[in-house]
Amino acid sequence: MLEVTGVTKYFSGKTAVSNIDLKVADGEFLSILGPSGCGKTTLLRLIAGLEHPNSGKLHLNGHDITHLSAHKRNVHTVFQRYALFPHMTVFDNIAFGLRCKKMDEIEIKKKVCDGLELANLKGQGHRAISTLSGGEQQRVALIRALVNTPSLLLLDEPLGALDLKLRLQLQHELVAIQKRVKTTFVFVTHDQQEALNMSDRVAVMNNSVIEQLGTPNEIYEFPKTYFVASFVGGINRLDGKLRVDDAGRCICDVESLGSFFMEAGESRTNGVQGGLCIRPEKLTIFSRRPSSDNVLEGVIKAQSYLGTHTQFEICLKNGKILNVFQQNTQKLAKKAYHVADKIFLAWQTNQSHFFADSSLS
Amino acid sequence: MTRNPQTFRVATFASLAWLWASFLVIAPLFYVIAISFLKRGTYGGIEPVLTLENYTRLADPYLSGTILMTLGRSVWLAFLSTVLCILVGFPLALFLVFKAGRARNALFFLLIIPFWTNFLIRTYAWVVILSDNGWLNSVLESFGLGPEFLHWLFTPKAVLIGMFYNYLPYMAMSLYVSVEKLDVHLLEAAADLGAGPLKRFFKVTLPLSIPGLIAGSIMVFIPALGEFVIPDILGGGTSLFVGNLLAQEFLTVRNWPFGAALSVILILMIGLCLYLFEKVTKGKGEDLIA
Amino acid sequence: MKLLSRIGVAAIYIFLFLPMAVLVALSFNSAPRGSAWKGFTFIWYSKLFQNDAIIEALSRSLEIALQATALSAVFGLCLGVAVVRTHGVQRQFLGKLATLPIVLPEIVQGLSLLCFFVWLSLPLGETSVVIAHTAFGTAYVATLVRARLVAMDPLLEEAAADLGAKQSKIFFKITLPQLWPAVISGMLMVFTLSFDDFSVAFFTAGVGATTLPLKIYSMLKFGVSPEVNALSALILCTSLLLVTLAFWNQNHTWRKTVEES
Amino acid sequence: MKKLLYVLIPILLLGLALGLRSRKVDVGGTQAEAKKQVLHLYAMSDYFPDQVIKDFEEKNNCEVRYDNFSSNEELLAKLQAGAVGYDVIVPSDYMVRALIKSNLLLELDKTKLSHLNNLSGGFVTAPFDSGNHYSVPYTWGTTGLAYNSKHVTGTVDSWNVLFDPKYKGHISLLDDEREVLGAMLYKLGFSINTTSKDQLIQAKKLLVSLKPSVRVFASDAKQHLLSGDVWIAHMYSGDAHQVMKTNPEVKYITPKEGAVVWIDTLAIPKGAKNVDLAHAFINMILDTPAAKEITEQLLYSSPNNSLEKKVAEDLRPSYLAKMQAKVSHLEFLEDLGAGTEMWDQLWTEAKSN
Repeated sequence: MLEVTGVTKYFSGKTAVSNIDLKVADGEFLSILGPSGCGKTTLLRLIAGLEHPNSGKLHLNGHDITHLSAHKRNVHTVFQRYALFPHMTVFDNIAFGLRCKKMDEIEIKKKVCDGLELANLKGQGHRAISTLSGGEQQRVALIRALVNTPSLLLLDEPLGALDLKLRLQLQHELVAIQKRVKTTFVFVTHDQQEALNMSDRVAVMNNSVIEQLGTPNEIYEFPKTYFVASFVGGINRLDGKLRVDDAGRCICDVESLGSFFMEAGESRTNGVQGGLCIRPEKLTIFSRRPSSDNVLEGVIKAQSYLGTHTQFEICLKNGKILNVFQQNTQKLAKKAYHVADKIFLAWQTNQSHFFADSSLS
Repeated sequence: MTRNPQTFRVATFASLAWLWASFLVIAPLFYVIAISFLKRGTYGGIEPVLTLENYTRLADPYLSGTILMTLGRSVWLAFLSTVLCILVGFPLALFLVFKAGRARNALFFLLIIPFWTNFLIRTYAWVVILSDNGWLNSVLESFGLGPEFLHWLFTPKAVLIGMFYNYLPYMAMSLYVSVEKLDVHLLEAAADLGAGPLKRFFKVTLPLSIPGLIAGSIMVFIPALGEFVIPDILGGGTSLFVGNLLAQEFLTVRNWPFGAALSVILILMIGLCLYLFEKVTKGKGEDLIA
Repeated sequence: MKLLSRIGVAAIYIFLFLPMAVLVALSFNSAPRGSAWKGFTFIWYSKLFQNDAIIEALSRSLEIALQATALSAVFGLCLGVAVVRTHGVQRQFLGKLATLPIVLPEIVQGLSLLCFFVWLSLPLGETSVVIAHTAFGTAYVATLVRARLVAMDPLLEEAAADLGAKQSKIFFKITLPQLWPAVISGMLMVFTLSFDDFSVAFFTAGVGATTLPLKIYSMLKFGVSPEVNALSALILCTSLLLVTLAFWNQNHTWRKTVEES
Repeated sequence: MKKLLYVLIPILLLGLALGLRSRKVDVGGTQAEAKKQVLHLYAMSDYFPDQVIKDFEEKNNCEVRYDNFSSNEELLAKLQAGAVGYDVIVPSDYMVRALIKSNLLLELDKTKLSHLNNLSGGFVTAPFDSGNHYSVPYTWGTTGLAYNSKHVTGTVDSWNVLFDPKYKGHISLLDDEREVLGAMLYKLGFSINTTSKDQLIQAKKLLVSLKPSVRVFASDAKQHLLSGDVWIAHMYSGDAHQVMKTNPEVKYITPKEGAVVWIDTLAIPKGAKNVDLAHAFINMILDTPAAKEITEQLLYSSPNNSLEKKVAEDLRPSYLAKMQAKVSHLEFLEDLGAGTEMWDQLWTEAKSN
């Protein structure tokens, strides 16, 4: 089990990672998701021992590893561009870590062969690194780290350099391998799909802090901050003011659009400025005003038919544009709506979120 | 010609290139090879008589001792200089790339500055430093290192110092360029996989710096093999190297055919070195060049 | 460990600059011979400017270096282009020949050219030195031109041809401007090499071709006058100034681009 | 800024070149009046006082270009290699013979040498060029040993001192095959002009045995003697006198077994561009004022009779006869003809050993 407590790291005055607390359970697949420059790679390097924190502690399986240098930790990394040694063969690359441990050469051979088999590269140990395709390099890098049976495997955007199709395929392979070897994976990425698809839990980082840590569902459906809501998946936002009515229900007053009910969020103070946020697929389009608590009136500005769903841009009365996805559940030969049609949008109260402005930045 | 102006234009360049190559590279070398098979005249000069004498002289048991010794001495000196340059130049290059930080560019420029003063003058400065009553001995004496004189000037030590001094920047720069290209992630990956600092150097940094090491070695070893000014000024002419021997054969003794034979042998030795170096880089470089 | 490596590097730099420090110090030493300090003086500098032999040798060196540089630029440009643009055996041969003068020791070049000049009965003099310097200078310029040409986008020339430019126009308007920086830095290199060359000139120099290095060599052999120290101190200062200027210039533009991005 | 540099540098270089061009003087002297004639002089370094050259330049409205060689053999090599265009060269006696045999010297036009009669009789009839058809003696001297009496004690009068282990590592020998092997031959009691292979091999062996003691082979050991690296130097008399002037502790002797006596001469090589000017130069040096200046500056003995009363005794031409009376074997080096090759070979062997 990895425990990160209060870790802070700054480079020449700039904070890269600020007071991070994180626990990763054994066998877990944890993703660290965030935009570039949020500090996720630094956090990874701190765990790997390639950097050392300015303050805070790191514990691995109960041992303090804060000041242990990289080559003495039982933590291995798959690097962003793989960092395969160009002057060695596939076999030598994979055997590198084992040889550093001065393992018996026969055992090394066995382990490397097992690893190659795991990565669908059976019998290709003699190949030179430069002859490998991107996907193969990625798998070699993974195996090179895995054969050392690390307590923790770190992956620094290992799929970033690959094209989309290969990426999807390798996502599955990676998860499959992880399930087989049962090693703890910490996976850094800026791609939300990847994070949601593969992880047991996701930590969303922004501005050197973890904004939210939870299962993919939690992250998507119950974002704690506006950043998380907007970074993971699309979001529509209406600026307004919070009001709590006599019945204790939360209401957001949006200027010139009306008032809307919403889930009781964290802030329940009257008069707080903030944003009412609804995901595009949670909105439903009606041609006539529905009998719902939350209804908006608008005009279709643009629509694109994408097969599984249709994407709409709806212009509201105050000029604000909302994105709406409608599942194409019915079999229609022509479009259900047209540009410039006047329509109504409705959603269920528990589908919306309110984030106070103070928590925005 | 109008049909293919491209080839016509290249032909113009090529003809000038061949003019240079044939007159200033090929012809002189072939001429030297040719006269190495001729006889010398009484007052120098060449007599057009074909002979192998100049080469058999090298195998002459009476003479070969001295000539071969000179060749051996030159190779040994060039080798020592190269090794010394590597031993000092490599850590220096590593320091410049990984440790120097902001001073990196400035320090690199400082490496080049010695090249801008005259080579002979730089070498002469060592005469002043290494002289019996020179700076080095006064420093050593002030440290209480023996009242008896330590000889530096006109000894093989002085020649080695001069060679090392003169060729170190070449080696350091060549290694610097190579080390600078090294992907830091590879070192991190090695550390991550459990390699300590020494292992990282020998398994990753060193093998990946081999192109620079070879280039640097060529830049040091080959000129050092033919060097004759440094041994002349700092060695005092008491132990001769191939370069001095060549200068002597051509400008004092005027036995051009024999000098030519010697230089043919020198060229062959250099060719052999280049071949070996190329083989080493090829072996290592196959997977470096995608 | 960090301190130790710093001390080591400092020691290397002291080693590299010690001879130069010695020369500068000696150029202000009033003792005419030997290394003992006998008091401060400027006399060697004023004597230097009155020493016709040294000034003469200096101007001879500059003259030879300039001529060799100009010739090397022309031949080097042609050779560089030829090496890249020819094909097959010719390309291979030219490529190998172009590196030969760089790898061969100077002494071998010097003596082979000496023999060759004698064979051609070319009188030894300034011309022979210029030709000899062109022999290696061409190779240096060609190496740089070749690298530049290989790195050049081939589409540029094709685009020009597509727009209807004639071959000669393409070369002078498109290719040459791209190669110009390589030619210039090659010329600077040749100038420095020629100006500093002793070995090749030692063999090929003749009547009235006493270059500065040759002069300095005979002075080294026959007793150095401190004027040489003054001269080297001046050369050192000039080069320090130039290098610092170049360094500052590069750093300055570098900082600017960083700030802009 | 960088672009500016690319433009500036060629302009600067061009300017420099043009500036130098305007300085440059035409070699042939045929084109314009403004262009000065040039006298190309080829001699050992520092062998002509600046003042003498300046006077000559002023008097004849010409420019003297002074190139250096470091041994007679180098002079021969360069002339053979086609260094055509020198007007005056300064070969030593035996080299004059070799140059004449190699057909490299121009016969002197004595009508242009009005001061020729200044030469002392013994120098006119010197065997290497009796009657001065090709050469005019410039200086003369001996080759002996200069030693620093601070370090070298006891009587020094023989080549034996070189073999004294006390002075190991403090000996310099000339970088000249004739002189060094000659010294060895003297030590062995042979003639310095021998072509006997056996004797030469003995001399070579002796030299090889001496080599560990030798610190440096130098054509000019003045600086090494003064710096203290060398205590005993195999040296030309004039150089020794120059050192003695700076450091009175230095003494000079001609060893009793014998020593080389030599005459350096002025000659005009074939292919000289300015034969008239060359004659004028030689004639001026034969004249008393220049000869006096040269002798006093260089401290080499003069062959010029007109200085007989004007310079120190050992610099006078008559001193040669006195020396020859004093030292048993004071010999001139002679051209060895075909024997040269063996000398060359043994010298090469000895030095590369």
